[in-house]
Amino acid sequence: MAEPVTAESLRERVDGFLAGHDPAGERLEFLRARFDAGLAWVHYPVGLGGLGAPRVLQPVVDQRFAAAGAPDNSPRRIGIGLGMAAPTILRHGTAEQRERFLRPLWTAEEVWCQLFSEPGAGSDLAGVATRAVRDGGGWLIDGQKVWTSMAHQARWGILLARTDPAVGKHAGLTYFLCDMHAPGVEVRPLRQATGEAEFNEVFLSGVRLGDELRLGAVGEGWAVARTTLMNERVAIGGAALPREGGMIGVLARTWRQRPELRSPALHDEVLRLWVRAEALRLTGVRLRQQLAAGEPGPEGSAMKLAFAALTQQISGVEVELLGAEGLRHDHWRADRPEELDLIGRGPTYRWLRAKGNSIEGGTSEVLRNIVAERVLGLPAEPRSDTGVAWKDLPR
Amino acid sequence: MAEPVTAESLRERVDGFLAGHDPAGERLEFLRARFDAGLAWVHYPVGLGGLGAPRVLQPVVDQRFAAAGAPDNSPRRIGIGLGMAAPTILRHGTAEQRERFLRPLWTAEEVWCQLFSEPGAGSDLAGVATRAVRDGGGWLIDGQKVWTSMAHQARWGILLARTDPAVGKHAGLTYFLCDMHAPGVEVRPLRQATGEAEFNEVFLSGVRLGDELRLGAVGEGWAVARTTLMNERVAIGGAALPREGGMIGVLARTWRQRPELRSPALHDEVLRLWVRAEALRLTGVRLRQQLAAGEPGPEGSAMKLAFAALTQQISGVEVELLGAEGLRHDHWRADRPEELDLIGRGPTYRWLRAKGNSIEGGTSEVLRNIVAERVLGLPAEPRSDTGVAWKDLPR
Amino acid sequence: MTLDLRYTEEQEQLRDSVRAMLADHAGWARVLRVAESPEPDDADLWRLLSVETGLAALAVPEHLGGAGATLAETAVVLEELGRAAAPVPYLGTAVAAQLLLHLGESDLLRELAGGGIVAPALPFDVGPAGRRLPDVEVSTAGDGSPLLNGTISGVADALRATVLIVPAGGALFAVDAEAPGLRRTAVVSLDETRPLCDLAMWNAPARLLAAGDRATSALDSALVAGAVLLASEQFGLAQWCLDTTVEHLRTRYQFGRPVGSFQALKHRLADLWVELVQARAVARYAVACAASGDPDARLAASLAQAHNGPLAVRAAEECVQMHGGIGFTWEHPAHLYLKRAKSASVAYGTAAHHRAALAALADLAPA
Amino acid sequence: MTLDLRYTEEQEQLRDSVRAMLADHAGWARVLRVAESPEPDDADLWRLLSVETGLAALAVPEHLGGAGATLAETAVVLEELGRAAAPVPYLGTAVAAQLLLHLGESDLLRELAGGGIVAPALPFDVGPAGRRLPDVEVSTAGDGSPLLNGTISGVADALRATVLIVPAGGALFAVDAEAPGLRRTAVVSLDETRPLCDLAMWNAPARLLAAGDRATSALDSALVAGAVLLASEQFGLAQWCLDTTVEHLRTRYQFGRPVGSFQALKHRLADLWVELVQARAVARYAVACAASGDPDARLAASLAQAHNGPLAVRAAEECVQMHGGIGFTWEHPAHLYLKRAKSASVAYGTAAHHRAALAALADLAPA
Repeated sequence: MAEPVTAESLRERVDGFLAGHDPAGERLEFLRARFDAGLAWVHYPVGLGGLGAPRVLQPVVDQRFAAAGAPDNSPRRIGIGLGMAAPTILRHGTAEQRERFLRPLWTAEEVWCQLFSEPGAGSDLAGVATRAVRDGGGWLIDGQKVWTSMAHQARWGILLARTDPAVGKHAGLTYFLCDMHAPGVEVRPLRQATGEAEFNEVFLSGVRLGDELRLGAVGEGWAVARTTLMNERVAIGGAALPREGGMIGVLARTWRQRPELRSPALHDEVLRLWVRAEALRLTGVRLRQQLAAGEPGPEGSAMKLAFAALTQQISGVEVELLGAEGLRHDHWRADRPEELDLIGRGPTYRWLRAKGNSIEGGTSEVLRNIVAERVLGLPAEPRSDTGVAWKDLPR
Repeated sequence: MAEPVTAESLRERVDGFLAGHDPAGERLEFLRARFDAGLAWVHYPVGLGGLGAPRVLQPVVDQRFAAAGAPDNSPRRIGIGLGMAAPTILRHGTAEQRERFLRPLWTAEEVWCQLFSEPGAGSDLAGVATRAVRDGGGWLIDGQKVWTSMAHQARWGILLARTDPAVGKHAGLTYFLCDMHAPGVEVRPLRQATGEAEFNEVFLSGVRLGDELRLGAVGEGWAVARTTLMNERVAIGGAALPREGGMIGVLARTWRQRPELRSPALHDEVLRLWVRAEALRLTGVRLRQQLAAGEPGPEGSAMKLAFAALTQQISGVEVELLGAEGLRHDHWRADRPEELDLIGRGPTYRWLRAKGNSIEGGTSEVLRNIVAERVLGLPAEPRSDTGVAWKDLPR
Repeated sequence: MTLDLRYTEEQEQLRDSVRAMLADHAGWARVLRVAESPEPDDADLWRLLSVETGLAALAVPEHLGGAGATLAETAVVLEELGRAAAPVPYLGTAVAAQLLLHLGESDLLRELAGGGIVAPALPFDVGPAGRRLPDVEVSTAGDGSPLLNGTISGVADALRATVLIVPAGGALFAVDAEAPGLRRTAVVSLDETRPLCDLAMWNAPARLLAAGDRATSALDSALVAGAVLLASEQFGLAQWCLDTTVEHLRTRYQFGRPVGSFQALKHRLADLWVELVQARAVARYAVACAASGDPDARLAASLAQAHNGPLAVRAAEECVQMHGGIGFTWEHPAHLYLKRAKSASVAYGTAAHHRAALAALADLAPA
Repeated sequence: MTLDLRYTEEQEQLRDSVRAMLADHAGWARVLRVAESPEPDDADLWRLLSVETGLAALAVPEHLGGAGATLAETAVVLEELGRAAAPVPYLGTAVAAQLLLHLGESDLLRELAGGGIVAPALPFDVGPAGRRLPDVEVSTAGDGSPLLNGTISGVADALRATVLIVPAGGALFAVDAEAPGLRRTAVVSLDETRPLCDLAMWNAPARLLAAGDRATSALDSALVAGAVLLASEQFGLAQWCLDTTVEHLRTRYQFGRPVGSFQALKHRLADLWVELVQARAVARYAVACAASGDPDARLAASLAQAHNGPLAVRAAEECVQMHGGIGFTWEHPAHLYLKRAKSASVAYGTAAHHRAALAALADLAPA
């Protein structure tokens, strides 16, 4: 491994791998072999699915495999594992934990979910109340988590729990890898305004976890969770879309194809939204160019904020444009979709679902705080929750 | 005075007064006599220009005098005296102070100004740094005030000054009536973005004020100032206007008279603004009906907030509608206007001057805080400035 | 301007009693159950509002069994129904009452006052400004009586109606809801507290109510009344959203302090309140004009819709957002208000349609 | 999409050196003095930018005395000039350079590269979208040379120009600024850092530069370049407003805490930053398209103006408001930026004009 990895050498490696492994063969076997060959995530260490290569070279590998018709690891389905659990385990896990968890995570044999948010701790994530108490050599977990997507499919969950309520809220947290098949874990679908249940509530009642499932030191949970959250924000951003590739395209097509619906006032509204959508798209193009050049910037936060506001407005105008026709909904069944799809259903669904875009993955309010303080350097507000034991905080 | 005052009895009183005093005679003599007859501000006490009558009856008197062609006391010119100084002197003044100041205030013989804001204390008015130190039987004043309209015309100023920096910021204030002709008072015009100098800076350097010019007890300045500020907010609201009577009328007329300037996008913009202007006008109509019925509400704050935003937007669209023609300004002379007139000059003047509407008389930000806490009952923010001596506050 | 925009004391009393009644009989959990059910509305609540209290026929004269009040009182009830997102066909019935009053249709007014539901058979987005009426054809039966043929999509408050008032061929007809050849199909609706339906008529027997100018003028006045009354409902809905959000933020703690103490939220709610203050004024002005036959009524109606339609949506959106995750769940009432606000913003003409109407009414011609 | 929207290393170095130079030579106090003076611009600063550093002729080829760079570098200079609200006729000169490059007018390009000011004689609101050109008539002198007659109002960057490029009768002419029959009248302008003037021509002798399609295409490309370059200036101006406001709020204390710690202001500035991030992307895209002759250039120019024009105004408005009283005084620079932003929002077509242009370019036909 003394030689530096280059795009060229990677292509050669993939071709060599493909010579020995039939992309049309057994899927899991192929994926495991790809992992073992260091061609899963090339920026991960050797032995853990990678080659210690620069992250920007990953697309070279993915494109080569895709061109060969190789199976993928259904990356959207295992997004939480890939985007949040894996980097956290890599950074904070023991050798045994990395060895045990990363391979089945990447091959999608084991789906992961995130057990952070609670009914009483949403924006204030460090305020979680779920307790973890020492129990022999392990831990006993009691509490309730909420907004857990994929919990009903997940084998493992990344869990933030309070191990010491008598110290400040950040100091009393510990991070665990929660066995979702353990007795005492109950997953209930959580229905949302769209009628669907994308998310779950997870009740943890006397759940026993061995100490080998603790990630990082006792009391270091917040530091570990920050790794997770940082990666969550990087992960959001989505793929590069062509012009009118997103929700604005639906509105633009309706405008074009249904001249009888048009009105002058909505014309300017559609144009304003088109301008904003295209501006946001170009912002994404520029951000991806920066990332590819190894110059990451804080613009991802801008994109999430703008995306949430924009999808809400575009879908709102779409309903207005359609008039009474736009008030017809497809169904209120409590479906359990695994992927967010703002295009697949009708205008009312889009409009309702988009309301979640400014809440999930950090509310727009929390994100504005972060931008103001970390990007702009504005001073923090006076805190009411520092220097106070968690148990004494008003709730 | 045992009989209750009614609209009818007031009309009779005015007619009786007019029988004895020629409205076409000497102006000041007429106004003094009107004051002495209790027909100045009828809700003030007998002997101080009033009759202890309900405030809602004042228009009856004013209309009767106006119909007779009687001179008025140029109420807009002495607005600060009428709206702020007078109610404060009435409530907190000694008998001597009321006797000395109210009559020449009402007759406009003595113009008043307000010496509250400072370069370092704008939104945070209670943070004023102007010092008042005991000096024999009186006081020695040093400091700088800003945004003082009419200071260059004023005989007296209402002054908020710090008498004790070692206690909390609200507790260390005392209220004075400042002799604007006293040595050490220097008034300098303050030029604003419009080029004009409506306001002044006032430098107070070793100004001596007798103790008889102190209004209220030492250390009670904040409570006294609250009376002043409460009356400032009541005073803002303006007169009832007909539809399109305000700035929207200028825009609407330009739209009608200059069809060559029109564009579809601006059409909807003009209509949106027209809707908001008319909504605000109707809100004022309703508020005045409530006030006339003796049911004051907090809607005045809503009107000030909405008025500021609306005038800014209307004038902005007016400039845009006119295009390059809208970029022509009339002059940048440092005039000293005594009244706010958003209509009299051109579009660029309107647009610039309207920027001040959300700053003067309490910024829109401060007003939103007040609405949120006092009208909606939302909790206050954690304070950083209570329980701390003023001198120890960061500045 | 001599119209009084305040509420009378009687109106305040009416509001208090309606609010108390709805608190008992239309709590949001019940509203949600009705919305989830296959029932189009809350039949028990409707019985309470119509037969038992006469609130559904406030504006019907006393000699026809009504309360002899005016649109202004009807609007107060609608403010409260908006606050409750109550699933009852009140708005459509009130609009029908205006139309029937205009025509002096005593029999139908009496039926309405007796608890019957009379519904205007109009697409929900047709108003004094907005889309055109659908084409319904009129033919003649052997006995010379009229028969109607055509479809009308997206009609509100009609699923349990006993009588439909159908505009067709420039005239107005009454169609019995049980008439042969009339079919109502429930629509899966964004707002299930006021679900829509589609009407189809194949030679449906009808009774002529009015034709020509008389029909046009009755329909116009009904559409204006609809826009006016809806503005009050929207104001009430928006007020609920503000009140509920304020209450939530006063009691929800994050970061060791009440969420309502965070300034960014406070300022947004203050701005919303500023809009609400104005929404009440424009709604009351519209009601006062319509109730008194003021020539400004049409302008006032479009003004009220142009202002209050978007405001109610914004209030509901802020309500969802400021509740955070909980406001996005099915088991919290916010989504009921969100959906009703959006549905109402389209009803009787969208804000864009009303601004276009104002362009003509206020002499602000297009480019 | 293969256009690179990032800045090159050379461009970053260019920016650094321009910023340093402007910090030394165009501090706001000096800008204010120039704006207050009867002088139309800062002649010393212009000499520095043109004769001494060649920055005014960046895009002119080296063999004509220029720097042989492109629009993309010119745009970086304009970002910095926007940051400084610098009172120099840079934008007009850069637009003239594009036009002359299109026509291959070596002599005028050489004059421009030598420090001459060549100004397009266009009303400031004429752009690729926007108002029509004024009518200027062309007649012929005894010797057959053209004479121009007419008036052009509201022209920017022309008061000290040595040569004017005048569109007339479908053709383009060069008019010497000292030509008999040409009169320039300074206009009292909202933005005195870029004051306008009126041009009047009575039989002003002119030289034909191009006619027919060649003239049209040169003018089009110049107008697109104007809209594109201005978007970068607007971005730079807006960035100054954000930076200055942040700095003020970090250091200004009220209520015992930095004003910048108040959440409502923080959120507004975060939102402004979100817009700025996008403003940079659309400006860079427009520059990349125009510099490379991409067929999307016209759309990109209108997109950039539709986005960045209003954004710069909003940034300047927030800057004034968040400075409170001090931001409203003559002795604080905020008003210079406020006025320049508003003036620029009209230049080369207003946002409304550009949205209308996008309707055609993006196939979104009107109602």
